Amino acid sequence: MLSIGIDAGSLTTKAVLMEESKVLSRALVHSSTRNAAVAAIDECLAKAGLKAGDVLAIVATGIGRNEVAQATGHATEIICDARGAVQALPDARTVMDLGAESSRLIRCDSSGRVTDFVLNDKCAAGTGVFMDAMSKALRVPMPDMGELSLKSTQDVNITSMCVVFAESEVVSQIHRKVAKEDILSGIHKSIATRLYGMLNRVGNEKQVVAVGGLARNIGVIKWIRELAGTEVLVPEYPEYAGAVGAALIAADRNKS
Amino acid sequence: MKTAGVDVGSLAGKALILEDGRILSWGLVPTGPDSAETATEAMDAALKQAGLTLGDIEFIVSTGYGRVVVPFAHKNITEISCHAKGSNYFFPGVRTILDMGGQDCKAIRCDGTGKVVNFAMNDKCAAGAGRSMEVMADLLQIPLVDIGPRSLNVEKGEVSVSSTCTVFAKSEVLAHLRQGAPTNDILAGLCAALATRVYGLLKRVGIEPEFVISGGIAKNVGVVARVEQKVGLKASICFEPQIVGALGAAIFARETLLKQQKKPVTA
Amino acid sequence: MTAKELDAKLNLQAGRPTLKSTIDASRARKEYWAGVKEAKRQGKPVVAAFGLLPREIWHAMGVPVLGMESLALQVAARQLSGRYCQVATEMGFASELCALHLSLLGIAGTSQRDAFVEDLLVEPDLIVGSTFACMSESKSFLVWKERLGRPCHVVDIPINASGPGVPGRTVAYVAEELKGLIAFLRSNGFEYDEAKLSQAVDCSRRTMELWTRIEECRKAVPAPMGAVDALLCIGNTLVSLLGTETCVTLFQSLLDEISSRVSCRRGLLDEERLRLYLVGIPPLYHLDLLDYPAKHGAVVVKSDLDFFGGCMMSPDLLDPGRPLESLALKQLSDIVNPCFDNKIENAVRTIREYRIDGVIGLNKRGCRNLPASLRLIKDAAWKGAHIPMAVFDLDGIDPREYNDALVKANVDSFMETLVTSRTGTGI
Amino acid sequence: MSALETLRKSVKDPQKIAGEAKAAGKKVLGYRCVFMPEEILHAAGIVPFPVFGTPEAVSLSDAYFQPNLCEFIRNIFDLALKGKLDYLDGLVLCNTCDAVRKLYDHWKAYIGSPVCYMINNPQRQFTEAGLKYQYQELGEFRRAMETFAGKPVTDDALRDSIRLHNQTRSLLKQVYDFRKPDSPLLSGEEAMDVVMACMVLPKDRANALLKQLILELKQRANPPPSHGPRIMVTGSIIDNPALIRMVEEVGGTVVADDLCTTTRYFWYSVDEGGDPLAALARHTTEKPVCACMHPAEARLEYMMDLVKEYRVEGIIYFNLMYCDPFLYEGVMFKKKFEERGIPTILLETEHTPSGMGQLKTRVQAFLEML
Repeated sequence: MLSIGIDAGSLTTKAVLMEESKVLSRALVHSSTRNAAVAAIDECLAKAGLKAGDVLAIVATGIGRNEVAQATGHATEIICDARGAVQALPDARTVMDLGAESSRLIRCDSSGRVTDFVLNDKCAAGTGVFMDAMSKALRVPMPDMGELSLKSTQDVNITSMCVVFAESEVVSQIHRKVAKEDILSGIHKSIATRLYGMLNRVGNEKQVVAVGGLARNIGVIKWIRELAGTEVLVPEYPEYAGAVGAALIAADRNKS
Repeated sequence: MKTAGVDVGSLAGKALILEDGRILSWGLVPTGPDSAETATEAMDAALKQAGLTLGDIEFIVSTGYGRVVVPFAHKNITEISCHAKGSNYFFPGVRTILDMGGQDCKAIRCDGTGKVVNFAMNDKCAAGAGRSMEVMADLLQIPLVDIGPRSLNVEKGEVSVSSTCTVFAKSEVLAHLRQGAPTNDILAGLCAALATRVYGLLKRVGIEPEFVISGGIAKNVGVVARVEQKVGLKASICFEPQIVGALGAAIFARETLLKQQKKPVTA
Repeated sequence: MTAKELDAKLNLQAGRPTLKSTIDASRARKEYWAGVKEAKRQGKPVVAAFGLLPREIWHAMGVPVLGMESLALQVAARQLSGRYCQVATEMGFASELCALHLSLLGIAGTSQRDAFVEDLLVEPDLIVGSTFACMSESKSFLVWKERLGRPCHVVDIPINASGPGVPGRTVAYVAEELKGLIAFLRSNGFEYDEAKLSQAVDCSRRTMELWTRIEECRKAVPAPMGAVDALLCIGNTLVSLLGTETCVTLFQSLLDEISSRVSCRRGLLDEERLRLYLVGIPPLYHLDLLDYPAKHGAVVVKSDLDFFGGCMMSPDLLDPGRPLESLALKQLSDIVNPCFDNKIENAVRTIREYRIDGVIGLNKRGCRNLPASLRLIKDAAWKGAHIPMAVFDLDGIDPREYNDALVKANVDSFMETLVTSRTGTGI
Repeated sequence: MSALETLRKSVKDPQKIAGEAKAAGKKVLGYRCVFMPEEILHAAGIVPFPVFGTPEAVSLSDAYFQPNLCEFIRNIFDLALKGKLDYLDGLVLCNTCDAVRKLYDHWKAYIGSPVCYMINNPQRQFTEAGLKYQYQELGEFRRAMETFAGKPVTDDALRDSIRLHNQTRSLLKQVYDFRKPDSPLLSGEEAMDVVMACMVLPKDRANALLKQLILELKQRANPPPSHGPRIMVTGSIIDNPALIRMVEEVGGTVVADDLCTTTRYFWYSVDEGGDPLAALARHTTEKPVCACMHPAEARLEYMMDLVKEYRVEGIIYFNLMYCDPFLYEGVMFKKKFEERGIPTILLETEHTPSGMGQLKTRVQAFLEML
């Protein structure tokens, strides 16, 4: 049975094509692309050498899920993230979804069913957008930030959590000739501290798994590990967790 | 007597030279990674313009975000005092000033000599600062200068933007776009939201004529018109609103010098 | 039921009342406020009262009272709070203060009020404030006092740090404070007759009896009464009319109406999949949110705001023979009183008795009382009844930052998790 | 080491002082707020220890409190969760603001120490009914402490304790006199350190140091620099002198401070005659030092007394975010002070100050305005 999960996020749209629990193909396009969802689905199909008619069920998730015309069903990010995370790492009990514009902390059981969750959707502090702004302010590409921050030798405190103010705080650190890696370390620590608070709120139960685009950032993950005193695992394709969960839910629904 | 003021803001560095109370020249450079360097560049630009060297300037006051790191300044004074002073130079009748820069926004009340009697600034969160407009211009892919005029040309009706956080306002704007709202209407909503926040700040200090708007936002007619409407007063805007802080600093420099020389302070 | 039928049903409610008693209660509230206006016209002094003090005293002494919290809630329900909150911040008050109070400060601070507020509000002649039950209540009336320059009296209500067994000294102190209030009212021309106060307390006692029976009915499956009706009917009545025969009559008709629903097994939804309990102030300006979970076959069967300022307690604790002590005890037992033992017990009891499947907690930015206790409720709900609770940020009074789509998406998430945890599979 | 240095040093590590008492076999109770009658604990042989926050960012308590609660209280609860207050045998609180009430609930539910006590003091001061109620509440508290300490608290012991604490209060007042001259002999930052040290030190030790400090100040050769306007700092609790230091760095002369860690602690003394418990009850119900209390007029009068005594030229309110009582009071009192010719500025701060740059600009602009 073939199913597609599509995660229409605020910055990127992700699609996965699955056969039962096996991922056949993945695609990622910018959400600002025209018909991003269609583009992502088409890319997935093309990679697997299939056509639209072969797939019976498509579940859409993410902030733009209701605008995915091809979807046969919808599900919220919370349950998709949990499902996807457990699929990738079966021991996952606490899932941190580190998305572009929001962070979610989810607790789930062994089958990926959600038992509790905490959201941050009032302030962009601690989200991917925050990191993106910092990346621009420091002129360090997003993918390099985490690595570079690990080279820090000195603690710098970044206290502002408002994206705009943090930008100026970072600029003033640059002015004071503070090394970029130290500033980066400070940024990562401040984000991780905030996420750590949310982690405590859902219970910090093992195994903690981080998904979402920001989970690729080793700097953030390192600090969360350090603060929480616990291992934080990251699946191979963290940004696709929601889409994988959606595809699995699509298959479930089709069966029942 | 030649004095100078240097204003190192978050987006631009400004320097201005004053001779016996008359503006001689000014320099305006974008803020670089090093505040001290920015200050030097701005100062050099102003000096070059006037055909002078640093040695010709008798007293220099620094102001703005980077005021404490200006290496050649004799004294630092906050941008709040400097804006009041500078506005008073252009508009002697000014009593209320709205200064809106990249990251913060200030409402200032002053007396007839340009001395601050009350002020208020926006808080921890950047909602209501000029930077949010840049973010939106970027997002909508239109030049910053077009925001104002276009926001006054509403097509279907102003949309409402409820998020105060710049980042979330951005997603709200995207949602409006997806739903087919005309760009102008979104811009109108953004300008209106900004004007409301700014107005709140003005009310905190109390509004009295004459009313001056300075800083980058003074160039946005969409915000200016909406603030004017709420305040019920026409705003005076000087020909180069970005140099008001540096001008104020230069005037303070002059006053300090005169006081040291025990001469009467007259313009 | 198909989605279409569900939608049709939703449209029938969508934040609107479904009970005749609710309409009657709204009318009674309007009459009450019209009565205050009329009293003012006749030259009687009008009291602006803050702090949810015992209404029995007002009724017994014939005091026309503007209940300021009630005013703020009505303004919120008409989506008008935002502009007054804005005025309050222009007056210098921090925007993160309680929106209910900010809106009242804004109303005090501007002469440009909308027609609705103008119509409700009369210029008060006296101000009564109290320290009950939070710092905003304890401080904001002082601004009205400053603005109006009218005589003002403060009633101190201590916290109840002892749970159900309130110490006698604390009850005695509150009774003493209430005596002080009566003395203040007497010195301003109102007459006090203890027999009348006893009558008012007796009305409250009978109201509590009816209320206890109403609550029993509400536990039925399917739920005969949802959060919208409860809020508008029970809340509306208690907040201004507790202690009057009118209140008793309204509660009697409500009991009749919902018990007939229960006897013919009529509910808001024929097929209830989930029963929800709401803690916190729902968006008064968007009450349809309370009916939104119907999309998932869920009903909000119980909400804390039902008894806003009413107080739920056993009628046995009210003794008309000792009216002041009874009222003191009632005030100290009020769920709004910042002591948590009562609230936790109440939450766990509610979850069990109403067969709740999930709790939604709302975190109001400006509130330091309830939101700071949500974790205690969450833990109690889980430990005591194994029921999950989700917490969302939402200001029930100030609509300016309300994001309908986002809030509904959050509700969807929670409903999905409840459904999956129940069915054991995907959805 | 001079007395000033000794005092300032002891406040750097208050936990050490509590730890020493604990090691000496004493019971140590943490407490919050200047309404807590230390005398009762002292007379029972219990060490009263004021709990302060640390500049460390809050992490564990985020799990319990939403961020829209007083950061100071969140900070204290955070320390407790991290086990950093384990040297305490419990906590005593007074009925003041919402955040303190929540700390009580949460401490009881999650910390589980032998003592978690709330003194339900009235919030209307200067009333007969309130005084009577407070007397009863303190009587109950005294009994609870007797049980906890395992020894009676006699009236004589209470009287001795009142005398000892009164001495600290009057010595602190004498120290504060050195801030009255045109060029104060004690800076704001130093003054705060001194009072906080006296709060944590055993009172006999504090009194000895204060006597020595007074002698030192009389002949202080290098007084702190002062040329700017005379400032009074007020508002929510400040438990770290960084803010005061900042005001002084940008040129303000902090000559008075109405704070929980300074003047509010010692301004009013306790009657030494009659029923000692009645004297303590009167003391707490007749010191208008907190924005939580009524009537506001009494508090305004007390603040105006400070303004006059220390010849204050400008007032700075440092209000913690979400500190409702002071956020309301500040707006109302700003108007009152300005009507009386004292410019006042309201600033919102965080317990772990961030964006000090912005705050600095505001303070400096305020000083320029004066």
